[in-house]
Amino acid sequence: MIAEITTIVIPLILLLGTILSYFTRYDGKTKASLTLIYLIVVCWSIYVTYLVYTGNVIVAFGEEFRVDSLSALYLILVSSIFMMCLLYSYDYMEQYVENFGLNKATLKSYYSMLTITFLTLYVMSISNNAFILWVFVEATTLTTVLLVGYGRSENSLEASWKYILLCVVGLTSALYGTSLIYSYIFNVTGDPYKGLLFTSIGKYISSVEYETSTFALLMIVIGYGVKAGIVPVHWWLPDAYSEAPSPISAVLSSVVTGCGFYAIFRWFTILSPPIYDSFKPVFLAIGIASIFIGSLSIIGQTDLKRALAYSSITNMGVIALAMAYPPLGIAYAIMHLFNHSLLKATTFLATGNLEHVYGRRNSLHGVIADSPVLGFTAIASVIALEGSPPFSMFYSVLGVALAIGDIAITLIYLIGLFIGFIALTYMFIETIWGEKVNRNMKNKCPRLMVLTPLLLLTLTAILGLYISPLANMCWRCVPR
Amino acid sequence: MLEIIFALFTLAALLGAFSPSKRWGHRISCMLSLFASLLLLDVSIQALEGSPITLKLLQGIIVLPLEMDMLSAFFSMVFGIVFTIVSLYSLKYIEEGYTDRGSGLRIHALCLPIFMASMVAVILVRSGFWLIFAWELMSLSSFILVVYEHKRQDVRNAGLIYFAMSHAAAALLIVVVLTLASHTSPLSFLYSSLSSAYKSLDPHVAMCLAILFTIAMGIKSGVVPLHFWLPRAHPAAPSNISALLSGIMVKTSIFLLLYFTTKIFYPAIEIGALILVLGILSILIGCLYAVPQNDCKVLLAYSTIGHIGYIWLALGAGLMIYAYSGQFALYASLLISAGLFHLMNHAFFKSLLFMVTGNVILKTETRDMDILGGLGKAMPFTSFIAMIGILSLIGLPIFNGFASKWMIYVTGISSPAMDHLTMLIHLGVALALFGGTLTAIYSIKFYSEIFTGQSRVKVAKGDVSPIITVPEAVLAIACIVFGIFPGAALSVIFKPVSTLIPEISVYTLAEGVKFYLSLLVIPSTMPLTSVCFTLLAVFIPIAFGILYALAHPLKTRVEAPWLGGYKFDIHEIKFPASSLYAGFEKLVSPLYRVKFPTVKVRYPEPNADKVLVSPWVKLGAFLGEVKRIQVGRVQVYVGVLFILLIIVLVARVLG
Amino acid sequence: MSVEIITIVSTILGIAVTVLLPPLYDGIHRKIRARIHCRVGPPIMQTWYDILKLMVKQDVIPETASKTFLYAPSISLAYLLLAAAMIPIVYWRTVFDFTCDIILVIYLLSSATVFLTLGSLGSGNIFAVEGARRELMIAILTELTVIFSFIAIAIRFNAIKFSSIFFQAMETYPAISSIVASLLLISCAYIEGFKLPFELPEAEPEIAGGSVIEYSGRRLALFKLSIFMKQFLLIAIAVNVIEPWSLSNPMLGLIITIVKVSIVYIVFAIWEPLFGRFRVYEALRSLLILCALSIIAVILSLIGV
Amino acid sequence: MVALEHVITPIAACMILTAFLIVELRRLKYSAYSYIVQSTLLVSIFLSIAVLAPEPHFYAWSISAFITKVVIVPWLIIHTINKLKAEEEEEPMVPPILSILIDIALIAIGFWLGSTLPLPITEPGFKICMGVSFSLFFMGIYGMTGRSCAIKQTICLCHIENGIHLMLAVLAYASPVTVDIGILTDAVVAIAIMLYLSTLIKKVTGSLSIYRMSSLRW
Repeated sequence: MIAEITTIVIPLILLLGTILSYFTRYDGKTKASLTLIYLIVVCWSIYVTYLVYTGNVIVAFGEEFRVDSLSALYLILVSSIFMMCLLYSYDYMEQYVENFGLNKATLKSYYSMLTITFLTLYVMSISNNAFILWVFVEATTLTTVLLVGYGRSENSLEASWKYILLCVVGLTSALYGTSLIYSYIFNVTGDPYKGLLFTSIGKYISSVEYETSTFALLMIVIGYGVKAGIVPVHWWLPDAYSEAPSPISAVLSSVVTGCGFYAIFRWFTILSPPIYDSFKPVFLAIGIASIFIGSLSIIGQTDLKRALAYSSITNMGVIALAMAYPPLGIAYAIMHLFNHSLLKATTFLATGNLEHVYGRRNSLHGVIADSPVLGFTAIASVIALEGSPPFSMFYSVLGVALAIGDIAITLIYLIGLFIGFIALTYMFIETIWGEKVNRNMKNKCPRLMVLTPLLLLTLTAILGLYISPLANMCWRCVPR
Repeated sequence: MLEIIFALFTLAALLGAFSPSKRWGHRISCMLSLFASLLLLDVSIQALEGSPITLKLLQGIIVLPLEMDMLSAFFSMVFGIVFTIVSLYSLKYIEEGYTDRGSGLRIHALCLPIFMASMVAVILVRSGFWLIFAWELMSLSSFILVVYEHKRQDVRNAGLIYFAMSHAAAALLIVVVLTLASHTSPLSFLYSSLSSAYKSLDPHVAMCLAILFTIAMGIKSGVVPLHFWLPRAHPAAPSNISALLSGIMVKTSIFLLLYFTTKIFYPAIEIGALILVLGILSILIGCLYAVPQNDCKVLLAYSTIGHIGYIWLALGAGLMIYAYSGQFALYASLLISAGLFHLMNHAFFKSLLFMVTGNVILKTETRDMDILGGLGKAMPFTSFIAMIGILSLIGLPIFNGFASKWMIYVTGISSPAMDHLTMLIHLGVALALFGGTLTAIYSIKFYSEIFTGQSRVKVAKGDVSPIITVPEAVLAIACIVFGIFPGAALSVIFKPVSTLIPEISVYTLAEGVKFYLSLLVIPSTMPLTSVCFTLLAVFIPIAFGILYALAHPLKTRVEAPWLGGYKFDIHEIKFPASSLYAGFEKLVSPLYRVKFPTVKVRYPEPNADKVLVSPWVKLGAFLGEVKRIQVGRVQVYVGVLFILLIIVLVARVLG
Repeated sequence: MSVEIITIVSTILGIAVTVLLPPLYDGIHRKIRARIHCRVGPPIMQTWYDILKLMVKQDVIPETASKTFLYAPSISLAYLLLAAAMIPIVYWRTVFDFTCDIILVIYLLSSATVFLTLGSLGSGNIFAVEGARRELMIAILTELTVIFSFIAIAIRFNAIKFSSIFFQAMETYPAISSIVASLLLISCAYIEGFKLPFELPEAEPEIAGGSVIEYSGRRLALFKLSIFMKQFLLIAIAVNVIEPWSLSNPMLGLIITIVKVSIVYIVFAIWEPLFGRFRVYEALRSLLILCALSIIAVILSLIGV
Repeated sequence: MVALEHVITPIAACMILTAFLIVELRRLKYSAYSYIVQSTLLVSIFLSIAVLAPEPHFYAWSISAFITKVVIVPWLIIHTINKLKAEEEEEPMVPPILSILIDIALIAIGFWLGSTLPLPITEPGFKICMGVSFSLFFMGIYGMTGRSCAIKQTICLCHIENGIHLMLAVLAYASPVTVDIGILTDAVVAIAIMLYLSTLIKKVTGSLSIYRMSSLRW
């Protein structure tokens, strides 16, 4: 029963939401029903997560769909962030379309695309099929690309073009790797389903020739890496993040980018040590490269959202670096993904508030004098994002260092983080504090928009003070 | 008890931040902090009397063990005293001085208790994980407090540099703790496990870790050449926060240094020598740079660097001697005691002086000694307290600064023969003595430029509110009491030291101190050759009393000062602080690398900026150009991806 | 007579000498200087007469004066008296005999300077401030010299308390390092006595008395006495290090010390008229030579010469 | 029975030829027509495998490929071209001679990879298919890098999709039909979205040149 609801009813409900929002008039009723739909999904995700936390695994359609700890974590992450972004979008998008001279009625397509993105991410996270996973990772790109270009301005179109081109081309590499492994396992076992499901790939992958499997996995890493935004294939990320509407930036930076790493986790948590070990140098290299390129690129930025986007690259690098140190590293990588998603979404929403209020994203000063709450939220979320206690990011930043356990690499890792930290903090200090230069608050910030980032921030603070459930879940994702 | 203290601090923060009236919230926050500090003091005194407290909160890997052993208890005692005073002081100070700020009071009410609690936590936790937690929290909360007046660009810059430096220290601390933790099995962050992990490490790695740790602590202590944040952050902060930063926060790192080098690492001569050399450098640079400053808080900040140098000198020498040979443990423990004693005294008089500066700022709203002056008449009580403060700072006999400095000199000079190492210690002592002279010079400048002479700012008569001055008076009394009865303090300090250096018992220390430092303790029998410090303390006041009575004039007449017959407006001929020691400054200007006489407001230490800050900023800006690989053409991006794929495929085919 | 009683007596004797003799030496100084100037000059007791006269005069206090102005002379004199009690002037040990008393003495001597300048600064007179700052700047460098000289002596005799230094000095021959250090101490004493060319803080023609400009009456007497005493104490230490053998007996020590110090003062008096006043920066720069010499003294003592 | 590889080789040769045409033809419509030809050839490869191998799975593959690649995608492309009245592509970034040389080099690399890359297939016809697939893939990506026109880039993407589809069919022909449907749906949707974006770009910037769109950088 639970399996059916999880795999059929909830996606259907989301599909209903998509259709409903597209074909009905954009008004209060639609908003309410959408909120209700999202709420149902959130509640169900929480329930499913609870079930998984207590030791159950939800399986449906002959293991085509399977909710284990990793899925549950991602599920709850996705649903909470979408809920917040939906609530945030109501007020934000109305102003946004006004700014770009669009009709308010077109917003129905926005909500419909948002919901279908939710659907794709939902299905992706419960899928146990390697190909279906790929299909839905690709689908997240396709559903979000029009959202990135929602403003229909030259910049946003440019960003979305880069986004779709790079992701679609890059992801083919992952498809190639997946098919290669499938083909080998099919040849060995003769069963068309053995090479399909992660649970059985894990059993048979050792029968695949070592060189081939590492090659195929390398292709997978590159492919999903494009999605995850790790150096050297991170190009689309700063553009798309900075040009998208803020709730979409939040979704992109947290769960959509995260799904690249989700797929990598899926693949790498089923591997046995000899294959995994050959990937340590790869993860180490891309991790360090991403950390440094991300951090250094923040220096001298003026656009807040662009700086945050580069910070995402840094954090993706942290995750990649952590992957180089299994098994502890994987657990902390998952935890870092979770924390980073929550906090990056918070930060983008908080920055979105500033954008909403002042109508621009650069050369702001003295925000806190205009609105203490907005200023506090922005600065607190940035500081939390950099791994200060008592927020949950602190644990994963430390945990990654713990997993590394080597002086030189730890030092490099921390130096990289440090650079990004200083650069980003500097930007936000200058923005939030200081003498007020811009006296023209264009808009008031609606209460819901103020509340959503604060709510997420509180959530991470609570997580930070009571980390053990998250830690347990992350630890359970790692094969022993 | 400990959890109650932390709970009180937390409650103070929450009530302060979220109470409906921000003024009352602030008051409640300060009062609760006061109670918590008093409780801390009480607990620490109990612990010093022999009932150490251990406590374990939470479970699993992140178990939170709190322990108040002798060393922590000693630090807690110092912290408790200063916290009590500062909480009381903040109550009125922030309200009076910083009323125009919107959410400032709330931020202050939120962060002050957190700052205090995190500093206490740093010295009480016994788990590396929670150490980092508390450390980061300390950096964060203090950063927010430092940029309290964030509208000013210099304050923000100072705050950022401070935050960056404390984060750098945290990063190094993380490296050390987590590298150690990753060598424990099963995984554990407890200090005991870290200690055994350290002992199992390769000696080179171990040495590397110890050096990294020392550097981390050096950053937080502000020893030269890692000090450049300190003369910015201290002046930028409100005075009560400066008092906490200078009086307490820099001491947390000294606690960790002492604790880690003795209990977790094994003693190493190199580390001791490193600490010693950093200490000597700090004394020299700190004192030299304090002399030309005309901003009184910058002056005090440099003075802090100098005094931290004294403490590091003593601890470094002690650790070095201890590592050299266990048979010199007595010397080592005496040096460490001297260092701890100076630490305590410095906490008292430096926070006192910063609070006094706060009084001055409240009245005049300036820190510029060029235009200050003559406040002795307007604020008699403040000036009296300031006098006690600077006499302690200089270390004149019968004030506490003397007792501890003298103990450092004596134990340093009488350290046993250890090849070249002894010479290093002796050199350190000689330079420390010279530093003492410089201390006198800048202290006199501080006092005389603020409290004597004439002022260019108009000051209303009447001292600041007694809620502000009475706490200061308490500290001033403490300065004198510990100056006259250093034995009382030492008997407390010996307990932690004897737990650090197990060869030496409290009794041996007391005997040693009687032998080497007959001046400081009250011996049970008083042979002629061993005159106690109290006698000294009695001699000077009596002599003074007699002489004062002698000097008391038969008849007094009050006249205008004689200015060579000219009629000046007295306010126009104030001697500016920035040229008070112009000749000397010119003489040593190669050391400063600045032109003298120079501009009105002197930035702290252009040298350090040139050498220590700007290269990094330039390097950062240069490396930041890396972002130009983001060329903006999608063709290039796809091309990179293309080449990457071809490389991987071809590499696969070729094996 | 037991050692204790000798010690007590010699300590009291030392204090008495320190209080009584310096004004007398100043008188000698003035007399000799006058003779060199082809003047008759005041009687040798003139400085004492001046002090006694000041003791009965009315005190004029500037309205800008702060409390430090009032207390400073007495406090500095108190510190110097304690120093006098601790320095072996006529006998190789004193009542206050403990480890590392030399550092305490350094501190006591500089405390006197600190309070004297605080007193001047407290007067609120710009000339006094000028005098005090000159005094302080000179003091930085002379203190450095004094510290290093003391350290050179301490290293030479491998002891850090006066009694053992003098005890050993009586047993051994004088070394170059300790003699250099002593000569440096004497030079510092000369400078601290504000004699030409270092008469900067008081500089009558220029800043009208400088640091003492506002002092009058009894306070002026104490102030003057403090300066004399500090100078005397430094000289006493130095000459005793050069010639320590007379310290074995207090009576002999008393006589010989007076003779030795007299010689030094006579040299001072002959030396002084040769110079005009330095400018401040010149004075400071020339003091650097002393600092360098003191470091050389330390190095000499380290290599055992 | 005719050996599979004998049937596939000429078809493969034709596909390479169409690939040339797709990438090099300056007129967008001709490019699109060549694409239709190529897709038809792709379907014929599937059919010939289905008949000759014999692998019944490939009937499904050929049907799905026909529907999407021969019918839907070309219709979308030609419709957009008509709507935007885009005759010629925007100025290419590589001179034609060099471009042809690069094409040849890429085809060589593709075939070399297809023949030497260790794969779990033994059938020589499949190996040729792999070579074709790599060549299509590389030329498609090259087309994206070397061309500036938005629609041309989209056609190149379709081209890549053809290569991928061929590769998928060879390697994972046994997989359930849902996988195939999912992947094809993605492909079609991606192309539709790109075409939609192209129209938007034309509307907003007045041209289809992607090369000019480089205001977002560092």
